[in-house]
Amino acid sequence: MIGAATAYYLCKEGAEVMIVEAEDLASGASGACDGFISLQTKQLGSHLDLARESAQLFPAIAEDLEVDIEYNRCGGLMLARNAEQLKEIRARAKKLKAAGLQVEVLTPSDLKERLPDVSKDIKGASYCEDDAQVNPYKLTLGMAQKAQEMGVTILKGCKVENIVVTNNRVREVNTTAGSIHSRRVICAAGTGSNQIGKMIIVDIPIMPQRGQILVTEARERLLDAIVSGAEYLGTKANIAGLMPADEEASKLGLGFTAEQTASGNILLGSTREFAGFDDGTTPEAINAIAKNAIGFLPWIKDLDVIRSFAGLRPYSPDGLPILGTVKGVKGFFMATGHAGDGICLAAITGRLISELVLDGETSMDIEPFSLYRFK
Amino acid sequence: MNLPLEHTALAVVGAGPAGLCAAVEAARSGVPVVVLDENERAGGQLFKQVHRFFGSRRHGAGKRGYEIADDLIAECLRAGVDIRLGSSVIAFFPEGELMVDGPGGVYLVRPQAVVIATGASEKTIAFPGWTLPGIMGAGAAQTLVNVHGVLPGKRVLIAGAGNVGLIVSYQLLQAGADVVGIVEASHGVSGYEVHLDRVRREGVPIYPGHRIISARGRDGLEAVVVKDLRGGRTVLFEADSLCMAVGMSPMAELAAMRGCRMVFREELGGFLPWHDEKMRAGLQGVYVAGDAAGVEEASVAMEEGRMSGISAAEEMGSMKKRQAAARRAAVSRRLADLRRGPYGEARMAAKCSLYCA
Amino acid sequence: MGESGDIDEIWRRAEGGAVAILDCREEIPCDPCEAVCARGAIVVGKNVCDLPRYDPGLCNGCGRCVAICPGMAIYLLDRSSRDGGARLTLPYEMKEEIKAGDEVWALDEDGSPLGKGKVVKTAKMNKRDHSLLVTVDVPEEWALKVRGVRIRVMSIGEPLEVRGCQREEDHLLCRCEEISRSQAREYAAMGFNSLRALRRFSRVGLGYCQGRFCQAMLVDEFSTAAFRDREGVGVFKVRPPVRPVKLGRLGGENG
Amino acid sequence: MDLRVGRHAVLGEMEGGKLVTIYVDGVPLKAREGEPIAAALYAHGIRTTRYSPRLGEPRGPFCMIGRCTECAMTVDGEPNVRTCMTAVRDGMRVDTPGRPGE
Repeated sequence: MIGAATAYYLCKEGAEVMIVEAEDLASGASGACDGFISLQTKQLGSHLDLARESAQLFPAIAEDLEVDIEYNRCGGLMLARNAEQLKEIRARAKKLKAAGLQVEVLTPSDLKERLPDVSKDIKGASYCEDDAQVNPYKLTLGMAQKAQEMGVTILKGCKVENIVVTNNRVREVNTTAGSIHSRRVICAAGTGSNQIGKMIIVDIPIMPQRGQILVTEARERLLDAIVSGAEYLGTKANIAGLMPADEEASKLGLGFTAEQTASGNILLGSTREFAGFDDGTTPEAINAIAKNAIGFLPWIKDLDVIRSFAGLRPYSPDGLPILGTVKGVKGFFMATGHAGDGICLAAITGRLISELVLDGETSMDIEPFSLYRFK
Repeated sequence: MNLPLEHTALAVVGAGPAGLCAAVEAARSGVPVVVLDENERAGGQLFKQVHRFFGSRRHGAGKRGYEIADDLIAECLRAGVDIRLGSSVIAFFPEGELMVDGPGGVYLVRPQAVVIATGASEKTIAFPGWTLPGIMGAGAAQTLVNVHGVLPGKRVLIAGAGNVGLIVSYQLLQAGADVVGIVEASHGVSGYEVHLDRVRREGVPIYPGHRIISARGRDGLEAVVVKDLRGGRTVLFEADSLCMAVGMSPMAELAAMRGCRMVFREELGGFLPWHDEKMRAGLQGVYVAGDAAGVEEASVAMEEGRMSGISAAEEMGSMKKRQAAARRAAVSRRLADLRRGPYGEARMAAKCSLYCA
Repeated sequence: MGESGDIDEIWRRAEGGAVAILDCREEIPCDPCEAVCARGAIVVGKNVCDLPRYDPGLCNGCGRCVAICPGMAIYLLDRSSRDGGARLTLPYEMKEEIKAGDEVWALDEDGSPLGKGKVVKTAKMNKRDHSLLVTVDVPEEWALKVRGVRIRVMSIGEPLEVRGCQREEDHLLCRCEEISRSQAREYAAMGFNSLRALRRFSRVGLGYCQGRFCQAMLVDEFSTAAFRDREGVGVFKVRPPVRPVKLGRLGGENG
Repeated sequence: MDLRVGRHAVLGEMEGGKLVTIYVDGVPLKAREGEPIAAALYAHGIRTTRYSPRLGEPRGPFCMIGRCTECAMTVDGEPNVRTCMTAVRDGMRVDTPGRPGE
């Protein structure tokens, strides 16, 4: 996704671009995620700024691409299960509002209008009008296709084996399909970024974080907004007051998300686990996600689950993206580490990286996402 | 996790001929065996077979399919096998647990070994109108007629002149339907001549070298348009049912999920889990047998089931090496016999290509 | 009928009473006739695919082979009656009931009615089901032609000839998601290198049935469209559950 | 139309189960208790179990073993019930999803 978005923006500026893809479009994290464009779950500050900028780009992208990316500015709900969570959500809503986001706090009776048949245990929610959803595969495909139309070559099933650096500058990329001469290389390899970094002797601290999701049968419209539980934010942003109550859920990094896609299926998430490169689904997570979802939306128990899947998200030590250059190697750029925000942040990442590559500077400050923040 | 977890020695998935035979072999050598099957009846496809089976006496030849199933079930029960019906195995995780959707809810089983004997699923072909009600798989028609006592239609056209197409044609005739023809895209009849003889002597015309062009009807099938691939003549059959008997493919999703290597063998129905002569699927404690390991016949499925049961029992230490080797040799001989002759050779070669690969 | 016995000898022996006629012509794995014959008149031997060797000289016309033959390829001929006709005993397992005294159609191997015969007796083939052995009197000249007896003869008519050339029309491939062949081909033409990728973008096989129903067909379609061998095209990634299951049950609810 | 086999040549009498009434799109229909809904409908010549959501095409049972999901109907208000796997009960209400004019 990030690669396709970056290529899309680069060639809009007339750059000559080649995408080297080890497998196929969206075969990594973007091929195994939901389509949340969620603003209210972002960390306040530069993370939220990035997400807001990105969210604003989507309507134009939807317009520009030939593929229907199923973009829907449906709004997002975050549900609180207890008074403590509600307090936290309320406090956050205040801050998000101050930052310019359209957020309101809903009482249980307000909530019933936006989310009928929600569990009686839900104490309240925050609603963000700016939250939206998109089809991540279609978005990737649409951007890649548009880029191809503008002259981008995509080498699929082609693995990068080495990056040749001479005189502190990237010169060449050796791949399984031969060598590519280029003075600029962007690493948008997601969970493979660490491996790519090694080729130029830079430690890009990305590890795979597994997220599991259940898919239900298709039904008529049952959810009008993207929905998450407060623990989702808790496990995502490490907020003490919003962590899952029990040990098992904590271990899985369990947080409730629900989204009904354009095809009518409901995607139920999710987990945050560190299991190396194992992208399998597990009985523990399937059970936990199902149990958890019923706690929020009791009626959902009668839906058939037809599938589950797991994606490996590129996770950096603080869960935020790594954007920018590396010291000592000219022409090497990083656009990685988006964890679960790859889809949401794809647009802005693509635009900023294209600015950085072509102009050497960016229209937004990306210093907070520098590789060197970890040291 | 609030799902119950249960431990067992051997879990067999599928209570068809392969699964039941695997269970019998293992149970007789003292291995505790659980058989899991999603249907409400054991026997797999056997219980909808009302015709007498070919094969040797060992495989119940001369008996009707459902009788063979009854015999195998009785053998299993005598050997102490725990057969659980209405129990779909919905997952086989790489760590080795099976997830079962059973009558009492979803639970996990962690066996030392698993035999995947999940059978095959019907293939289909697509053409304009193939989605019309009245068009169904031949196996579906068989279920409808022989299990539920309902005809799929009064005038039935059959697509495919393999054994399934011929047998289903006969069974429909038996139950009182008219079979207006059997169309077959290839230039010959691939089913046994005896099956062919039986439908021919009922006056069913066979149309080799004919391809279905389209199906017509408003709210359900009314007619099927068929083209003679040699003569170019196009004809229309009035029919209210079209049964597709265009082959089966192994149903080995659980093996794939567990991580078994899937290989393609046209002669055996398509993608199947790689396995060796002992029916080991390349991963510790994972065995495959029957149509799930390549589509053949019920008698072959039984022998492969026995083979997998012997191998599992041996590897769990319940059967001595020498005894296992002797029993395997006997099964191998019988399998070789079953794969002889004009119909078996291609399957034999395809199986050998797995064993040697 | 080389191995199935000398037909002239069978014909002669039938004058003295019932004798079996084997119409078994194909090497398939099958041998129950051998086991059931108490007189050793039928021998298949070690190789189960071999044709049975039949010695009519040993046959006593008990008819057990007629009742057991899965191919319904054995019947009895009896020419001992004084009026010169042939008395045949054939297996019968059709819906319409037959009883002694009925007039029935005698059909040849192509299902063409030779004419009517008269049922002399019926006997249950075995205790386990409702199939019958039907003994019927027919004219002698049909003795070796009759392959079945029926109450009802199918009348299906000829298919109608359709004029005009049939244009190749588009049609659905994926029934759940209602994706047509041409749509799937459009996606295939985008150059995806696996069935998994094709599914992700086109949604073929992503519906309620999860491709369990259409996968084999999609593999064929995609390998043709993309000029790739099937193993290269691959299969869908299999994820739990392989059958739809209620979310509540996955969450641990019973019932 | 009656497509019941009744007495089968090999199996004998096939009509087991108590005679009960189900309501298909509101119309009462006799069925045998315990048989799959799809079979009961077929016995009366009702082949269409749903209309496809996008194209509105009629669809009927195809696999009869719960895989193809073409026989999914609304049963007692619950959508997407695979009728080839669901046994008939007296008084059951079965509705055809997507029926034109609804």
